[in-house]
Amino acid sequence: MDWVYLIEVLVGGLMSGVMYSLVAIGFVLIYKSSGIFNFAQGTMLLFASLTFVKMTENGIDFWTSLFIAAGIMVIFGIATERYVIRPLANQDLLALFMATVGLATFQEGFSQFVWDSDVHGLQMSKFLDIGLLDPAPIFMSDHIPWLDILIPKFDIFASLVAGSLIVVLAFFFQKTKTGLSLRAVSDDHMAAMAVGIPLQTVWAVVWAVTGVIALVAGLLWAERVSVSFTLIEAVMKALPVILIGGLTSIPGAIVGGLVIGVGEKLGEIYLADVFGGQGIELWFAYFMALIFLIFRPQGMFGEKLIERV
Amino acid sequence: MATIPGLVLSNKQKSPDAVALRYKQLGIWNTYTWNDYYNEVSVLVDAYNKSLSVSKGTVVAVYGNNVPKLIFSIAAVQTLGGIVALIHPESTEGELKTILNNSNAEILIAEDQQQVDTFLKVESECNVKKIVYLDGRGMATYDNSKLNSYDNLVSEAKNESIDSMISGLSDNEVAFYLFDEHEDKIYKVSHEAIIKNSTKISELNKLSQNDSIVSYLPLSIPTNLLFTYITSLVCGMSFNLPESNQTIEKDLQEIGPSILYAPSFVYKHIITSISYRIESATQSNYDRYMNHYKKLMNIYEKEVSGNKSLIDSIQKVWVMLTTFAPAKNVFGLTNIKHAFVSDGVLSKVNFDFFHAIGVEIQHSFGQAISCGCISVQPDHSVSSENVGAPLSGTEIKVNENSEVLFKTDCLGENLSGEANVDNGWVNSGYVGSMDNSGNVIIDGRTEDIVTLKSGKKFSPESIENLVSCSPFIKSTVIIGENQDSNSAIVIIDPNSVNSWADRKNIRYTGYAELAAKEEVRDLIKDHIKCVNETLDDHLKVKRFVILHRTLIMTAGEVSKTMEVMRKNITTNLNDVFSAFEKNESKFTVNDIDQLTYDLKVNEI
Amino acid sequence: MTDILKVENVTLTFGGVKAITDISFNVREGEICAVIGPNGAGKSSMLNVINGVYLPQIGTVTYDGVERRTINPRDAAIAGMARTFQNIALFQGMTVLENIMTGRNLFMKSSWLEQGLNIGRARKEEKENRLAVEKVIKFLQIESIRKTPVSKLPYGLQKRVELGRALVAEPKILLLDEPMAGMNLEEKADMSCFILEINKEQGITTVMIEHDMGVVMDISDHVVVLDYGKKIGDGTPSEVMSNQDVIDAYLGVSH
Amino acid sequence: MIYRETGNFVTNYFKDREIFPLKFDKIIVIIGLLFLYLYVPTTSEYTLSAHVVPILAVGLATVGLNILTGLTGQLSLGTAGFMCVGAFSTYNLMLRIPEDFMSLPVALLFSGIFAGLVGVIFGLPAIRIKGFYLLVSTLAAQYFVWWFFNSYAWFLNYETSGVVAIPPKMYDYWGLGNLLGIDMQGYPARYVLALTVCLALTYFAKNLLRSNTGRNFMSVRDRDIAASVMGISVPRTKLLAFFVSCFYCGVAGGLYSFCYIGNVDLMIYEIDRSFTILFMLIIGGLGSISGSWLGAIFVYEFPIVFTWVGDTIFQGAFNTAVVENVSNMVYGVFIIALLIREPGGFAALWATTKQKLRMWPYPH
Repeated sequence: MDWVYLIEVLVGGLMSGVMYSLVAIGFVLIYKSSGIFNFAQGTMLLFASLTFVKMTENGIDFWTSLFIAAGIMVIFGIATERYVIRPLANQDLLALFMATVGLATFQEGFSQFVWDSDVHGLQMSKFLDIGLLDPAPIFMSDHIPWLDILIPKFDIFASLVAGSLIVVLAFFFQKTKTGLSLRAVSDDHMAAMAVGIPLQTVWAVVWAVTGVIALVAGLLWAERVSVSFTLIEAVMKALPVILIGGLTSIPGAIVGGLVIGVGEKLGEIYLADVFGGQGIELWFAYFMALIFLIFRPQGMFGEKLIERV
Repeated sequence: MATIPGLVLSNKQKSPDAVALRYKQLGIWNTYTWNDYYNEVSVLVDAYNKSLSVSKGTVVAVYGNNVPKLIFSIAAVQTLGGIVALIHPESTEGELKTILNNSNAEILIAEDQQQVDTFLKVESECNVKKIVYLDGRGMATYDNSKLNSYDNLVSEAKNESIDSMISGLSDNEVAFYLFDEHEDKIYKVSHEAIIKNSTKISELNKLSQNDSIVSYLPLSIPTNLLFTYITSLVCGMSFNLPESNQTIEKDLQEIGPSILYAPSFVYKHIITSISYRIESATQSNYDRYMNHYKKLMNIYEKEVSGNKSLIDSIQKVWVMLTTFAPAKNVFGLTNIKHAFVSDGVLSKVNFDFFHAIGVEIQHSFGQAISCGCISVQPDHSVSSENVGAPLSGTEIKVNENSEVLFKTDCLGENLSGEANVDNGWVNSGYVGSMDNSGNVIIDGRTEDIVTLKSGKKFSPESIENLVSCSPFIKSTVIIGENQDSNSAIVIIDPNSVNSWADRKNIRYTGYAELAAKEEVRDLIKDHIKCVNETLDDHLKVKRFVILHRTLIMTAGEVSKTMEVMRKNITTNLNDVFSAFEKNESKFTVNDIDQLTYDLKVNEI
Repeated sequence: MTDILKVENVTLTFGGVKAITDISFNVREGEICAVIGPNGAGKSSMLNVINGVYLPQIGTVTYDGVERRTINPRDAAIAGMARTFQNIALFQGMTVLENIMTGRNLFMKSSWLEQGLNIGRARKEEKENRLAVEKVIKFLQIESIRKTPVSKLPYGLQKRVELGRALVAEPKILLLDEPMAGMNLEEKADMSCFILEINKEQGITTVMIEHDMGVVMDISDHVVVLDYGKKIGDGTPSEVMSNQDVIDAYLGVSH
Repeated sequence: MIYRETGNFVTNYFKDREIFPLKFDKIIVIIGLLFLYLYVPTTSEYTLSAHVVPILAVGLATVGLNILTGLTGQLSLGTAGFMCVGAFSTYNLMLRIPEDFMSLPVALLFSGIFAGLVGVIFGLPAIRIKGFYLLVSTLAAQYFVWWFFNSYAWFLNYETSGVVAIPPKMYDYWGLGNLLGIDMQGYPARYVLALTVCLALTYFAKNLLRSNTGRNFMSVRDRDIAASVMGISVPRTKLLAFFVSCFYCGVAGGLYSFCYIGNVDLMIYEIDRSFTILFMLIIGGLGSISGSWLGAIFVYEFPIVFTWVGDTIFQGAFNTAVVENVSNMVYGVFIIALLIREPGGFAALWATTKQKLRMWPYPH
């Protein structure tokens, strides 16, 4: 067996896992704080990156565009909480899920209606002058001397962004007052309300933060696959990730992303022949998640439910 | 002439497969044809004969709500020549004892545990030898040798022809013992008398086998017995029994009867029900409804005075189609051809309303002694005041004391033998008058007449009726005996006032608190002011109290037909009466539930 | 009378927390057995162990002569156990009639194909079981709400419907988890009557968790007292009331 | 207002269970059936092919999804996958089994059963996995099925273009074409077949809903622990729901390919279609069979009506992208607004209106 090739594949898998994790984190944040399974995560990616791209295409510089796009996502997040989530506060979780499906549909139509339905390329190297983002075609793998393997530079950049995002989030939740309230809310809604934590404010913050995460994730995904309708499929890819991870856990989202990323790559290499066809990555992640869940229905880090009767 | 079992037989022979009885039970309408009816009765005849030795002259008390078993029992007992004493299921122990002892009943047919329990409390003071219960629920542990289960009796009995027994009955034998709670007396009524009376009514109104009637009050109410049970037998029409007291409204709608009979309080209840439903409608709907209501009443007035124009007719069709035909549907009144009212009259507003929407209200007047009816209004009557003209074979006159006297060929007889019959003329116990077209107007009971300090006399019932016509008021008691002016005890209707209060955003926790609300007081005050405008000066109501509770039937404060029983109220609410006498503005009531309540006297 | 239910040395833990510790008691056929105790005493858990919702770590439950450590709730139902829940577990999307009809599901033998085509056996069964359901509706005096969605009913009536759903299954033993919780006096009186009638007239053994001591003393034949997951009393109502441990537990003597 | 319930009483339990208890309803149903069978086939080919037949096909799939999601509470995003199984099964049954033994209606029935069995396989995890976690199973079904038919060209009779047209002879079943002298490939004939299948299966679903099976489904949805305590086998109920639901989707897939587009094309069974059908379900109302049809009509017709408005009023101002985006926005707004105002969807709106009419002029 070619060990170098295997390691390359593994590292490649880890890198795409990071990408999945980025989407998954947004999911988990919202699920943890309000129990809502936010199906609109993918369209938020689309909306955020499309907004950004259209602004840069119109000559606005990178940082201003980023800032405005982030602002729009915050406003959008708050509006979502106010006009969609709050009126549905007492409905069951299925209804809330359906509402986010509606939100996703709306957002999909809205972002393409306001901007356009074209496919946009995004090359951050045009704006950012970082060593990791050479103007050279970034998918050309670079040689990492001490390991003697090839890793795309962009993947390293993406991992760094994801890593710093997680650090920022961790800081936010551990140290800030809002973060602490959010943790309280996710533990027990009723108790949090009883001690005077404004539930609705916390939710608004969560939706706003999720919007910003969606922007970051959207840009990184867009860099890889272009800004278009296909970004929505990112959410489909993220589903098995968060389900393996266990819906309520951010570490779970990250580990889940890595597991799926690596597993997919390995599956493509070693199992494709068994199935006599290419493209098994289309469904392989779901089967992995499925088999995993059969043994551990609450996911890797999810909380085991003891149903009180 | 026929007997009651005879009517069952002749209906069976005429149309064995026509529907005799429908009873909603276990969610569906169980149907008995006349053939089934006859068979049920014949099995029972065997059962009652063998197990209870019912024979000619045996008095059997029937104590319960209308259920088929009870209905069949009546005919079965009478087939054997027995006499049926009807007792209201809500009767108190005292009343039960009086009826059982005075009628000398040997056998008691009780509906269920509630009736059996009431009876067992007075068992030692009565001569009842056997009890049959129709529904054994909750009595598995009862150990009393007198108790028999209906089902057991029937299971041992045979279905044999009873034709010869029926034809052997004589129609002038006593069929029922009827209790008059106002007079506290029992009357004997023969088969002939009550059937003849019913025939008069059905001939007058052309009732036929195709009609149907829903009976939801106990048959112990004499007018109810006559109008529903006897009339359905006489005409061979279907007699429908609802599932339970809570489902009456729905069941009425399902059957959609063509004949409605009820004491006046039921109609009042329908009005109230309409009112509180519409109170909770949206504002626009409410306004539209009220607008249509006004239009309808306007057109009706023109209709009565005979100058209805074509536009009015078109407008009426529109108003009916969009509002009141559906409203009739909601209350199951769509198919009603005749709506008989007994035990009181409807106020003009309500009377006119029913007529305007096409529900032909027909007032009637009758008591136990007169087999339930001496006069009834014809179809399309327009006056809400009278109770109609005397039936054929009946004469009515008013004596110098304004008391109504009547003479009828369908007369009951006082069980104790006391006669208040003078030369064929019977004292009705009511005061009233005759109008120009020979219709009887009833003012109230003789003993209720109030004499003010000024010496003026009047019957309080007419004023009570006026005051109670508001949907917010359930009943009223007028007090004036030996005082300067009239005062009223007002009992608000919890349903309609509740939804009115909800509409006005008034917060309250219970009936007593609601009754004490300023807003409610103002609502009632405004209404009484309106009523006062139509009254002569000396009759005007000057003061009123809103009572903290409704009147209680089991405490004898209202009759079984919801009429005010003045005597008992005077005892139970003595504090209210003395407060009026002493001219207090605030006072405390020591009520029969051993609690005290603070009430306010309101001046108008 | 024989023991229809024997609970022997049952211990139940949730992730290290002991909900029930070594509890044993017997329920005789035909009696009303009340399980009482302060909040958190493990009463509901006890009921859940009996009909298999929770699986105890140690101990056995002998029901109807069969001894086993665990049972599947469905098998318990087939064996004639029916129950109600502390926090009403009605099917909120259905009407009263439909809810009670689900209690008859074990009597429905027709296949889903027959039911979908609405032919033969399916139609007949639907009719026969409806009759059984209607009898229960009549018994519980809820005729006027039979077609109302249960979610629109007040609490007390929901409890009644839930009792109906359990009762219509024609159980041998009825497990009632706080049947009178949150009811007013009148509703409690009605409910007590229903339970007594079910027990005395239909002969159904009843195990009931209840807080209202008045009710317990009035209607039960046998009382088991739990406190902190342990049994502290077992006997007739009067015996239990004179038991010092029980008095302490109820008056809140610190442990 | 028009409802007259007075005098409508039931004397046995069969009558109490009727789908249309009121005489008024029965008349409407008969008129409706006459309209559907006698008038609609005579309308233009365009009406049938662009409006009626596709609505029948997707509506049936919505009913199928409703059985699984609305009645049993098992969320599914695999609807298009199960439709795909149905479409390919129908085609292959017709292609590979001699004409004498196979006809289109029979093939539809069997492809429904195939789809149902595939559904059961992907439903198996539901025994252990609950709630949103189950999404992964239905997504696996969706992607796997699509990939499967894409990878094995045998199923498309080795047609390299990925689309295979349906030969006309496949439409001629039971010699009806000759017997009645009509073109069985024509839209009127296709429509009558689709209509009959849909009416029969809708009736079947309605029966299930008001029988023990339907109550079992709903009890699992509402409170699965209580259901098992009542003696209901929760795993069996869930699998049955998967089977029945996927049966409907399979038949719907067959109808979509055979009666509507006239070819078998993998591209129309992508995940978007699963979502479209989910929109139909939510907008129509979960748990209501008639709601599913209302939802299907609305979601299917909206873009068409919108385009028409654009063409006639704004001189063709809306291109397809605008129509699609606006449609999506409208669906989204409808879904959210309905969930907030009337979670039961169109079906609940209709039921409320009906109740209002029954109680008119009173509010309750």
